[in-house]
Amino acid sequence: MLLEKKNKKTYLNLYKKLLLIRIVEEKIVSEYSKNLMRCPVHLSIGQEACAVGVCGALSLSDKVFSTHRCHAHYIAKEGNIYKMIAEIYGKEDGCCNGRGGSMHLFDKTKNFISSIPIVSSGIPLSVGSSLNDKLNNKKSITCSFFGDGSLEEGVFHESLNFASINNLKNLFVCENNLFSVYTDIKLRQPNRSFKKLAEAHKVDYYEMDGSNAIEIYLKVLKLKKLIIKRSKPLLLVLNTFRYREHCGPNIDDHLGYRKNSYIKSWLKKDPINITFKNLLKNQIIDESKNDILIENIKKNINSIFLKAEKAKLPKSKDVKKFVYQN
Amino acid sequence: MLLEKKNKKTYLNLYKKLLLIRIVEEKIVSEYSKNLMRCPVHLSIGQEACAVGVCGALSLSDKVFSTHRCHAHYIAKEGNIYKMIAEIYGKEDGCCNGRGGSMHLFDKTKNFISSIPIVSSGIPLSVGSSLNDKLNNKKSITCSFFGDGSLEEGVFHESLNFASINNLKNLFVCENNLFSVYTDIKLRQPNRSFKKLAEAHKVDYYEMDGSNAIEIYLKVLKLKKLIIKRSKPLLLVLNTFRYREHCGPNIDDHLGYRKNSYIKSWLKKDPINITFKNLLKNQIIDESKNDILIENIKKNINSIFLKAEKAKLPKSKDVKKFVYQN
Amino acid sequence: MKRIITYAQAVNESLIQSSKKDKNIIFFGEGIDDPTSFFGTTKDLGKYISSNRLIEMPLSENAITGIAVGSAIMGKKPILSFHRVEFALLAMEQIINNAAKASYISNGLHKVPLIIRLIIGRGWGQGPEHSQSLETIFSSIPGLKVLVPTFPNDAKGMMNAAIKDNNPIVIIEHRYCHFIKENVPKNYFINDIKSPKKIINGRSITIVSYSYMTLEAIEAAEELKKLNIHVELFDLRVLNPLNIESIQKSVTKTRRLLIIDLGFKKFGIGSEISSQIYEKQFSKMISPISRLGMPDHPVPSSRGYLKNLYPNSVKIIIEVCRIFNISNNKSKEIINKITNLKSKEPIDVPFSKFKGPF
Amino acid sequence: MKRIITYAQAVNESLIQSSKKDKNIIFFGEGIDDPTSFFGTTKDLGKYISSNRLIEMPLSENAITGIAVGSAIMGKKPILSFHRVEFALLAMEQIINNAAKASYISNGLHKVPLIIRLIIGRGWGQGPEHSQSLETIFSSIPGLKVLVPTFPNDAKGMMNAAIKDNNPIVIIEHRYCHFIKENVPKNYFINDIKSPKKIINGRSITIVSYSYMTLEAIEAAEELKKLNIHVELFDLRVLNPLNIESIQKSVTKTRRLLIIDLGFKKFGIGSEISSQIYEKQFSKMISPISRLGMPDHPVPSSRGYLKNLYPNSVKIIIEVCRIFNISNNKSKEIINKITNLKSKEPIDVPFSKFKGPF
Ligand SMILES: Cc1ncc(C[n+]2csc(CCOP(=O)(O)OP(=O)(O)O)c2C)c(N)n1
Ligand SMILES: Cc1ncc(C[n+]2csc(CCOP(=O)(O)OP(=O)(O)O)c2C)c(N)n1
Ligand SMILES: [Mg+2]
Ligand SMILES: [Mg+2]
Repeated sequence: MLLEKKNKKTYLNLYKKLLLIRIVEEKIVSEYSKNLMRCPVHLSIGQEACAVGVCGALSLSDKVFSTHRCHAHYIAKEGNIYKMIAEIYGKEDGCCNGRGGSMHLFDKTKNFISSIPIVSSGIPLSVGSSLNDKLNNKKSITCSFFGDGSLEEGVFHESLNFASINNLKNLFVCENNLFSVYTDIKLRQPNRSFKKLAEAHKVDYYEMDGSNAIEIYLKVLKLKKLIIKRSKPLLLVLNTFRYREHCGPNIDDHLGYRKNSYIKSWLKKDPINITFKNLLKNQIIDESKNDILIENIKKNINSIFLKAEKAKLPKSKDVKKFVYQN
Repeated sequence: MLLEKKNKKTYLNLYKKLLLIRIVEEKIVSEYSKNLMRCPVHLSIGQEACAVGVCGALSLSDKVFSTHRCHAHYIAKEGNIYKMIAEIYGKEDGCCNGRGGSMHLFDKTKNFISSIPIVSSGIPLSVGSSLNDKLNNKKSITCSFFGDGSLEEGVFHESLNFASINNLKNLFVCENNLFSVYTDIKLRQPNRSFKKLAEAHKVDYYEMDGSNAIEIYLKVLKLKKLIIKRSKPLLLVLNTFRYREHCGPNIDDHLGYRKNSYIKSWLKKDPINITFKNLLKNQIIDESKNDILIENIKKNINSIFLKAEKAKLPKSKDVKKFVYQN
Repeated sequence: MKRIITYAQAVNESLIQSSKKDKNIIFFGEGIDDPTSFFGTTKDLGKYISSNRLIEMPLSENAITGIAVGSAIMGKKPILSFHRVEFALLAMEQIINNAAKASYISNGLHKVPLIIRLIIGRGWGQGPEHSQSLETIFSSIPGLKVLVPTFPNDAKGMMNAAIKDNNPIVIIEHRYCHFIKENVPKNYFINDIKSPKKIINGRSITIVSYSYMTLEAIEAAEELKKLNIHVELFDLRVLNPLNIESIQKSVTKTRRLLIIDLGFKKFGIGSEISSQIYEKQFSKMISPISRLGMPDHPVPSSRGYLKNLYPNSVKIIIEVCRIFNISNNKSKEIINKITNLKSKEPIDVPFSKFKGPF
Repeated sequence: MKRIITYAQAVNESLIQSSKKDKNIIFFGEGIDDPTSFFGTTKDLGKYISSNRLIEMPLSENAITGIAVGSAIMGKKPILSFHRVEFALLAMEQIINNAAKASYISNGLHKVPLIIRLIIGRGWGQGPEHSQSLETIFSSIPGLKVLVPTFPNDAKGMMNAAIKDNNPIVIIEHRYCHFIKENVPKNYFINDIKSPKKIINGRSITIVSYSYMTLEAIEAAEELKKLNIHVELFDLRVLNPLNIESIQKSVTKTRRLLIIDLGFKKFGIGSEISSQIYEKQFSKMISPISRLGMPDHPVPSSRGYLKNLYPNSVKIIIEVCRIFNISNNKSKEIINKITNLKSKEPIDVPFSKFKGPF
């Protein structure tokens, strides 16, 4: 892939974000067994390019909604990492002050509005956001991420129908990792192109491999323009692969629910690797710079984890606050 | 339309059913203002051919589910008419012993299983029925009727998805009268072929005009075979027209929510008329026989109404029965 | 100057006045702009506000509720109307998880200024799936406010207050209440949405009721005077958060309490109020707290079944007489009179001439 | 011979034995056949029954519930499992309208022999949308039965009974209960699903609790003996239809009552029981009925917030001491002891070594 030199910095930034997500999540993996992060974690390792490519193409004013598997999206939309880690540690400094745990990440200052752990439940919220933009004559778009499982929920269809008839600027991003927990999509959906789902609601459609962040980024730049120009929602399916168990830090492939050949073929396409090689080939990075980059990120992340680990737990007396707004 | 003479009796029967439905419903119209049928009524006048054509092609062992607008389906599946009218009068002899009113008609002896007045809520029930048939290795199919509004409910999609992956023998019949109450489908759904909805779930599809009962009957005979042979669900859309207000006995076109030209074009295609002319042309019926037929049905229906009107109201002491089964 | 309007008109007036004031108010409904305009309550909105603020709702109750929640989080004030409580059952996940908890989970950073109007069907054979009120379900969810205005003045004033509030609010309107008439100021005004309202002063017994049941209670209270029983009647108005301070105070005086649920008696609002009163004033009570409410089964369509089903003024009188140990002899007259009166009205309409829509 | 198994194993045994007996039993679940097999409760089913009776459920909770209702009406006995109560919120319309009312509306001609298993999450930072129990919501619907087995023996015996029953039954299983161990007969047996069970005889005070709260109540009862307070403890077992006869009887003796809700105290099961007891035995009570339960807000994820959140044995002891006016001096010792004991266990797991799945 030939990369334009003038956008060097952008590409490098995408790569940095990929690294950042991977390093944060691998740190979660290595720390999790200490039992100090006492909440479920749904890691995005293997799926980083989707988050990075898509969010890279968004502006600050574009809104993002996510799901139970929200770490990568949060980081890619530049959510505050300390607040994220503190949240996972259940600390007062967390983005939800420890109220949500890993499945409820949000950072309003970055327009990363909400992560909702009930499958598909965040999708209509994202349509509400784009409805407001329409009513307020705003150019920005709203992006919601979700998994292949979401496609089975009725509310997904209802939301697309509404976005379609109201000409809303929604980018619906499905990260298709073929599985809902341990269950193969073959057992959950008929064998048809996802395009048919979009067509059912007269929603635009695009599908691509979810491993190459730069490719995704370049595509989404265009798709975003299309969404704004046509003032129509679009469904983007990114085919991807989850490295670790559905929930938790471990690799669970010994359970045999995914075929070995399938696993192997995906491991060859590691999103970090792909983008690294790409940059290397285009002389945007070299090995030694890369080592330094990784080292720096790791240092930074380690200190964030340390700080979060040491931060205070929320006070139990605060537990009754904000049930209602004044 | 050329009709095969050997099926004369069948065609005549279809016509009789059309008449029966129309006469019953017009009798409801004329009696309703007496305020003795004290429940909402959703009349099918204008849409009779859908019910008659589809149910005509079903066997007794095929199951049917319906909606708030269930009169025609109930009669077409040979539900007991006295029990229907008694139900609408709120009488003890009603098919629900007066518990349901006009929106809950059912006749188990005819495998007319249930009418559910919450939009789309009966669709998954019908999928449960076909699931049982599959588990029990039964050849019969399950048909569910619903309106164009149903297509907007998430549960419609969820149900089609499930029926599709499980290869269930469901005939999903959408009677598309273009309106949900006063609201045009244009304000509720994007302008795309309904076929796209079926394709989204890899469900077979057929669409046709809903005015000609014999045409529908012949088509559904074939579709039913297809469903059984392929062991796959099918969505059939029948385009049709409701003569009267959404709920109640009146004509409400003075309100102007439907275009005059639209109304006129449909009134030209009256389903009773079409079939009558068809039979006339094929010499299966003549004017005088027709008059006698109508006269007889009317007499019969009048006496049914009279009996229902005179029947007893349910006893209030029975109101607590059957909350639970023993 | 008196200006007598119906409850439905009062709601309508609130919606028009509020939405003229606040450009962030938007409306969602199935047939939001149609000729029946939610029983007249959304009538003519389109004349006063721009049509893009009237958002037609496809038959997608779950998504639309979620869309309204999202819109509220992002700064609008959506007002969502359902023709029947039952249709909202499709949206319980959005209501209970997203609407009710967004403020809490975000530690107050998100707010959901959303109104969900639920209309309770009754009469004309609505049947089991068009006549449920289910108010306990909504009231049991922390984070939701639940309002049940009874009278036109409150229909307007509480709606206005709810619209200014920053929380998700379920407003339950009884179809029969839509026809109540009352003097309602024309100008914009706000009523409290925090507490019950004492509507009759009395010393003999405290009665708590809400929504349509308050009308029946008033009728009963009138008659009971003849037996020298002076009811202190509270219109509850707010089911969640439940605030029973004034009721407590009243009970300290009357030492007797009857609560009338609009919905099921079992697991009803009355059971919570009764429990709370006892917790605080057990020793004050001179007779057990009574509850009336819907029996433990669905409401069938036929009027044949309805004879003794809904609580009404007759039942209230009978219950109060039981509490006061009043002999049949003494109470017979007024019970007969009012039973007679009631029996002349059809059992299944809000008033004799009622013809729908339902 | 004793055979100690866990609650999860007991459920599993019931499902296997019942489905071998009755060919009409079918199973629906998301990942019905996956390696975690609903926390072990559906483990190995595929070894005993044909695989087409294990029906994989796409992420379509509403439709699948409706499909199960349809299948039940047409003669099967579906058993539907949800990993969390919250997921069933998507299916409330099917549960409340179709499952609960089909028998009633059809005047008994339809039956819906359906089991809906709902598992309550707790611990390990589940957070506000994975830890609700919401049992009042289900219990308030006539036509549904609601069971809350606490112990392995009941987990098996009540499940077997539920499976033989001809009504839609919601079975609420608490994740913490899944780990309780008990002697459970290997053979097929049926336990009553009509009434509470007295599990401790006593004379001083009646305590009613259910599901996981019963464990806490047992712990409290043990300690209270040391203060010469003899608790009569009932495990409620069945929330709907609510049958409190035996509790009434007990209260006639103890004249004191404490009810512990698993879910919210407000609008909880306790408020209904309290109201009913007072209605029948007002004059018997020598002190006000007490209720414990979850506070009026969501359950946050962080253990920092949990310190005083869930009712537990300590709170029960404190409340009982309050009821008996026991001086701090007297109660201090046992309260300290048990508080100490509790504080050594992590606050957010069922037992120290617990590692999930959650
Ligand atoms: C409505 C609902 N049903 C079930 C669950 C349990 N659950 C959590 S994540 C998940 C898998 C979802 O799969 P997918 O949408 O493909 O996302 P992925 O985990 O693969 O990223 C499930 C079933 C849930 N949270 N919400
Ligand atoms: C879930 C739900 N939402 C709303 C309603 C109110 N309602 C009853 S019938 C109807 C119109 C449905 O339109 P359609 O499905 O096209 O059927 P038609 O009346 O045209 O036959 C509506 C909105 C309902 N019964 N259920
Ligand atoms: Mg997936
Ligand atoms: Mg229609």
